[in-house]
Amino acid sequence: MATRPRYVGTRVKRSYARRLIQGLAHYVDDVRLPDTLHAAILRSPHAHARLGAIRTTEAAKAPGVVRVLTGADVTGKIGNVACASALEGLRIPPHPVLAVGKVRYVGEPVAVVVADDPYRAADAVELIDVEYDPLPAVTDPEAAAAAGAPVLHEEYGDNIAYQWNLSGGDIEAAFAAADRVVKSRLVHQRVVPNAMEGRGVLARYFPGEKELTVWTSTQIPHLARSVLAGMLSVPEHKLRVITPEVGGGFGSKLNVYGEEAIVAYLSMLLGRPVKWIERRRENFQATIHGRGQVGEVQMAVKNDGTILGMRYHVIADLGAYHQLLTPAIPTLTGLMQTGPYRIPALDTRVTGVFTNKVATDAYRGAGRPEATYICERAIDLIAHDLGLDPVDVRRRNFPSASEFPFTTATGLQYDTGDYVKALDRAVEIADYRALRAEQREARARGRYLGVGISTYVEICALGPSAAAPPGVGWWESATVRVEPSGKVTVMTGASPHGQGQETSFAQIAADMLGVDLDDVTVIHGDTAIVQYGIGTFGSRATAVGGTAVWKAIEKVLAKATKFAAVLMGVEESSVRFDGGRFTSSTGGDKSATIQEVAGAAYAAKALPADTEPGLSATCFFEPKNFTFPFGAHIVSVEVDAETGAIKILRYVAVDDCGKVINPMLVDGQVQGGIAQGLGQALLEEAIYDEGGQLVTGTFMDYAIPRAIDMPRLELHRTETPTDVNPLGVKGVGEAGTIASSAAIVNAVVDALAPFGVRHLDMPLKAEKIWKAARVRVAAGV
Amino acid sequence: MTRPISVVVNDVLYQRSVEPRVLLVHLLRDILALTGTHVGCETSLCGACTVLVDGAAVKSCTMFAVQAHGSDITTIEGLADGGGLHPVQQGFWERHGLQCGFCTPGMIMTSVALLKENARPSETQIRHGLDGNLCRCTGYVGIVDAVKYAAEKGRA
Amino acid sequence: MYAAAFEYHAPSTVNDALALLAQHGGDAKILAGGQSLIPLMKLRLASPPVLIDLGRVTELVGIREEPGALVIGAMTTHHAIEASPLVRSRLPLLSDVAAAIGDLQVRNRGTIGGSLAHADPAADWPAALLALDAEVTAVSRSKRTIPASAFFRDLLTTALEPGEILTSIRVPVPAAGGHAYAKVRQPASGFALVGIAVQLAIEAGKIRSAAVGVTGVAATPYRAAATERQLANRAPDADAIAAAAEHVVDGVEVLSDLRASSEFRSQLARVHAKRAITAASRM
Amino acid sequence: MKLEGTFLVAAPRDTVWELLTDPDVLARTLPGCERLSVAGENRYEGVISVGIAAIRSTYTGSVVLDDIRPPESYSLAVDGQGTGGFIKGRGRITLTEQAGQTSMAVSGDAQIGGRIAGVGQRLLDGAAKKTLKDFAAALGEEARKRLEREYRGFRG
Repeated sequence: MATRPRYVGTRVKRSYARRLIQGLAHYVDDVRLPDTLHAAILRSPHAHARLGAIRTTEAAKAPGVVRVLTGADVTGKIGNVACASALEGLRIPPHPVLAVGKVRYVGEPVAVVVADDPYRAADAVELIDVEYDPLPAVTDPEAAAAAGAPVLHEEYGDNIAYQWNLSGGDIEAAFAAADRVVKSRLVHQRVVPNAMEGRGVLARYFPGEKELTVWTSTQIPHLARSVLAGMLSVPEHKLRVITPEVGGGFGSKLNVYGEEAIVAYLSMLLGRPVKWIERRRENFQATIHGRGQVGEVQMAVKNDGTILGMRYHVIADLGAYHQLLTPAIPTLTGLMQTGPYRIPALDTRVTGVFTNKVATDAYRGAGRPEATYICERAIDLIAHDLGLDPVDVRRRNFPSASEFPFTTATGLQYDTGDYVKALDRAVEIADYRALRAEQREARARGRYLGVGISTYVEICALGPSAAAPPGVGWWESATVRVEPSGKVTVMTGASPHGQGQETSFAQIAADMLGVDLDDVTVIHGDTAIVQYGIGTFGSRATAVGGTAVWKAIEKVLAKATKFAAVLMGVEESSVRFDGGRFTSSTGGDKSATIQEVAGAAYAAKALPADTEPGLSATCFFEPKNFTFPFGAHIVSVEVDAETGAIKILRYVAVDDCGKVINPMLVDGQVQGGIAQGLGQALLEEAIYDEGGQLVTGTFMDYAIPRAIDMPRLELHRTETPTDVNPLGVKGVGEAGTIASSAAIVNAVVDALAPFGVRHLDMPLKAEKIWKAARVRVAAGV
Repeated sequence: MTRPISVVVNDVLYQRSVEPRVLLVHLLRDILALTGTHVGCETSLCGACTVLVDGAAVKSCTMFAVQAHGSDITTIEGLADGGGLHPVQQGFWERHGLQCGFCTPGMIMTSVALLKENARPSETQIRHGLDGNLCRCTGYVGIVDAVKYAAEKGRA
Repeated sequence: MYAAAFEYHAPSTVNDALALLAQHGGDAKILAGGQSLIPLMKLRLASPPVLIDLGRVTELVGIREEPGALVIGAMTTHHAIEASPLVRSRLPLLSDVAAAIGDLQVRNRGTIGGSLAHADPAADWPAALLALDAEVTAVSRSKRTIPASAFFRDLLTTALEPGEILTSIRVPVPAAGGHAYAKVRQPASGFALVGIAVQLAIEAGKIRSAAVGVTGVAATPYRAAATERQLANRAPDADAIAAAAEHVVDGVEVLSDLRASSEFRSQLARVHAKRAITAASRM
Repeated sequence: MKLEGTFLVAAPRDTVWELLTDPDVLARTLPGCERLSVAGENRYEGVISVGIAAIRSTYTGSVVLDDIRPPESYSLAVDGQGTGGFIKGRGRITLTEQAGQTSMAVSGDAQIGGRIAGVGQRLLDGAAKKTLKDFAAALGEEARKRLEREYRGFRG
């Protein structure tokens, strides 16, 4: 990119968004194949029960029904649901796609009905008669970890799936040297990702070709293909996974679910296309949840607010079985435990426990919102307990910009950063001092304003393959093909589903190749077309996948330069490329456009030495480190002590995600991320009753933010490029979620300070606020 | 047992025979193959299925197809002529009013109805007007801006 | 998402509807706007074998003025009431309550009669209709009127007899004064956690009489009699209002659920009664 | 879900006790009871349709009485399975005399699983309360009828 980029760094609109706006896009349920059968799944109403007889005769006879299958029918035919995590001593219980012997959570699949119409499939499901012998259930993770709890997987004798410790520095010395130890118990409630499109699968088997095609709403088409090939014993090269439009994932589709295998199996068994579209209740009950940690944080501090050490002992609520990355998520919390601070000593202990609930797994942020929340609540508690300003405590413990790359006590190397700058910027924009003054005045008049800060660092651009689970790499791939006409096809192994990489990758390609944006098309999500790739998660698609595009184009240009030299009749070393045109430093006014060169490369009339015809290249980019975006969010709120209502007055975000390819897309990611973090802070909670029923199992009972719940957002950026990739891009998909919960909770707790409130657990529902304020009023505080 | 119905959808008359229990959204999607209208929940709260029935925004998942007999229905596919964009669609395009796009058709249809009732809505009115539509991607920033854009465009 | 099969009838007159109702007895369920019933059917919480759709009974739609009252047809949508200039001028409390129901799409389909007959304890209409001393007209072989105060019997239970159809609601135009509707929405469903409808008759700066209808708080909506008594013939000063509002849940078994304990519901009712009465008194 | 309630039945305690242990009476008074038969000592089996108005689920199951202390109290365990869910409950009914009438205290714990638990939360507690109230009212009505009969019988 010798000249000023035409597209990169600008707010280029998403060309393909048009089809979404016009209702012409195709999600899985919009893909129609003739003769399709529809599957419906019978799910356990019990949280824990032994399975007796399953009588399917009536259902099988019902109108339109083609087949009914139970766990016994598919044992040995469909492999267990995969868990990719491998922690030392990790217990991985068998996870059949349809329950065998026992059911362990409400919503666990027990049987599947296939009928010619979804209404009739739903009718027939009601006719299956299952004998359950209920067992005591355990839903509270602390209770599940205790001796004497009902055991989910009897073979283990208890519910402990694993214990994982991470330490750094001299923790005992740190606590011995402390002036004070600041502690709090912190609960990170379970939340439901709730992508607006639930899961969906359509499978079709081609008996002539012995090929199976699976359309599935996933974030990881290639990994899904590998896993499904194993589960179904279909050769990987005979299995094609297509992800059409995907209506949101947020981690919930970074997985391979039993239903994907069941539907694929049925299509082979029945020789007809089979479709299953998840209903919202199923999404609540049987698609992974996020978070679910109960722990205690302890900070060893000096009286000036300097942090000497940090302990975090946590019980992680894993659910009944592992999904793809279930056990790994809490370890990400551990890795990021020290946040953006210089904390020399650390002791993290994670106990992962089985509970009679659906699995937890990656939900936007995946372990890092927890880490940020713990750290940011702890910082505010330090400020509170020591009578310091929370801004000062943060500044005191930040590493300075000159200390990067900064090595944490957890052993990570933060690439680049300037945390002071981001916080200062936010403080300035929010006019922090004025907010504090306003707060004082308001309090004098009986109004309760609060200011909350969250300074975060996240681990993104997942990542070096050495850090990935066994058998999986974390590189990303791209193939860039300049067609004979000079039009450009980019195939990425990433699998964007709303983030907009079709646009940002096209921006990169158009600038590097000097072509119009409309001359670039980006293809993804079809394993028969696109080279193997990893997928979209962990804020990785642009930083890793975009870099793969960049590097593939470098290769293309190197080859094109050879063709250009031949075409212009000059030495290769004299060829320059700029703005879509090759020139020569020695060739006078000779030039060739990229289109002409592409034509020549395919015509192959005059081949450069040792050069094959054609103009395309593939890159598998393996990053040497993660990236570490950071930022500072400041929120001001007003709390109505009479009703517990919270009003967000201002929301200022300063994020630093390195170089920005498309500011519009980056803003969109931050906005959506903040909304999800706000949801967790104020509204959302997967509540199970004692018997294990999910009682917030629809949008009637589980609130996700509506338009009216969202404040206007004031978004700003600092830009500290990473040196991990040539784009300087760090990643931004999860930043908003990671930062916002803590900022909002800090603000509300701050507002309630006059009532002596020190901490409240999320979600900050009105009743909780009112009670916290009232209790102190009644006590005469 | 099925029942004959006739509906005009996007200016085309359709005569079909449907089971009374078939929801309007399933008529549109599964029988008439207009899949732009989506289903996002089961409790009539997400609004992804919003269409215009005789000009009024309704959740097509909360209406049986038989109830729509004789009605004039507009779905996202019929909002604009030819390949063009309706001003509200234009707003979603210009203001990054969508990410995954799943809620988008419903959002657009509700917004169209909203602006028909109130051509100059305040931001709060827009946000309240979208009470019946859920989005998980955008934080509603681009959506609210898109409706404002369309309102301004409509005024110009 | 998929309702169980049912037999469907779409009569075009009340008489035809009544005949169908008589014919099918307990198997039949009336379908009005469907905004409560259809979700229940989709979840298969309700599976009525026969549906009688009143959507084509045009005589049940519309708002007309009688001396001293408006008469609203049972199949009139919430939105039609919200948008009616006649309602706005005569019964502005109804306009405000209509606007607070559900969301735009629900208001476009949902009907006042359907809502009343369903008798959801958190529905908005009952608060206003109680406060305005409305009367419900029901027909079977004969026609009768039921005062709103006698209409709501229990959770999802009304005074309607099997075989009766609710045809209209007569709402008297109140004396000059002020009105307000205060609602705390349950953040997920949008239903009223607490809804307080206030209609004050104000004369010479004094509250002559007050009517306070409460929804969401108990299994049935009710009039806050103690609060009303305390407000009658009082100047609407802050202390008097606050003192009266304290009694808004007197004698009521306050609901307690996942969303709000009875304690918190009571608190919300008191605070919002105070705020609504204050707002109404300042009009 | 906790079930608590105290109801006054206008009949002497012995009468109420008789009613409460008579399967025919229970079949008539238990709201929604469609069938109840004796299946053993202190064990009944039956079909009950639980719900209010159109919202109903039908369960097949059993009721077992134990810790019976005539005419004061007994415990009961209810177990039922229906389409899409189950109910399971334990409770104790305690009768105390109160000036010739009987105070019936019900205290128990019920678990509802499956469809209703997942989607009917908003109305569940209220529905349980109403069911209990309706049961007490029906029992009172039975008591009234029995007393009336006895009175007439007494008069000869």
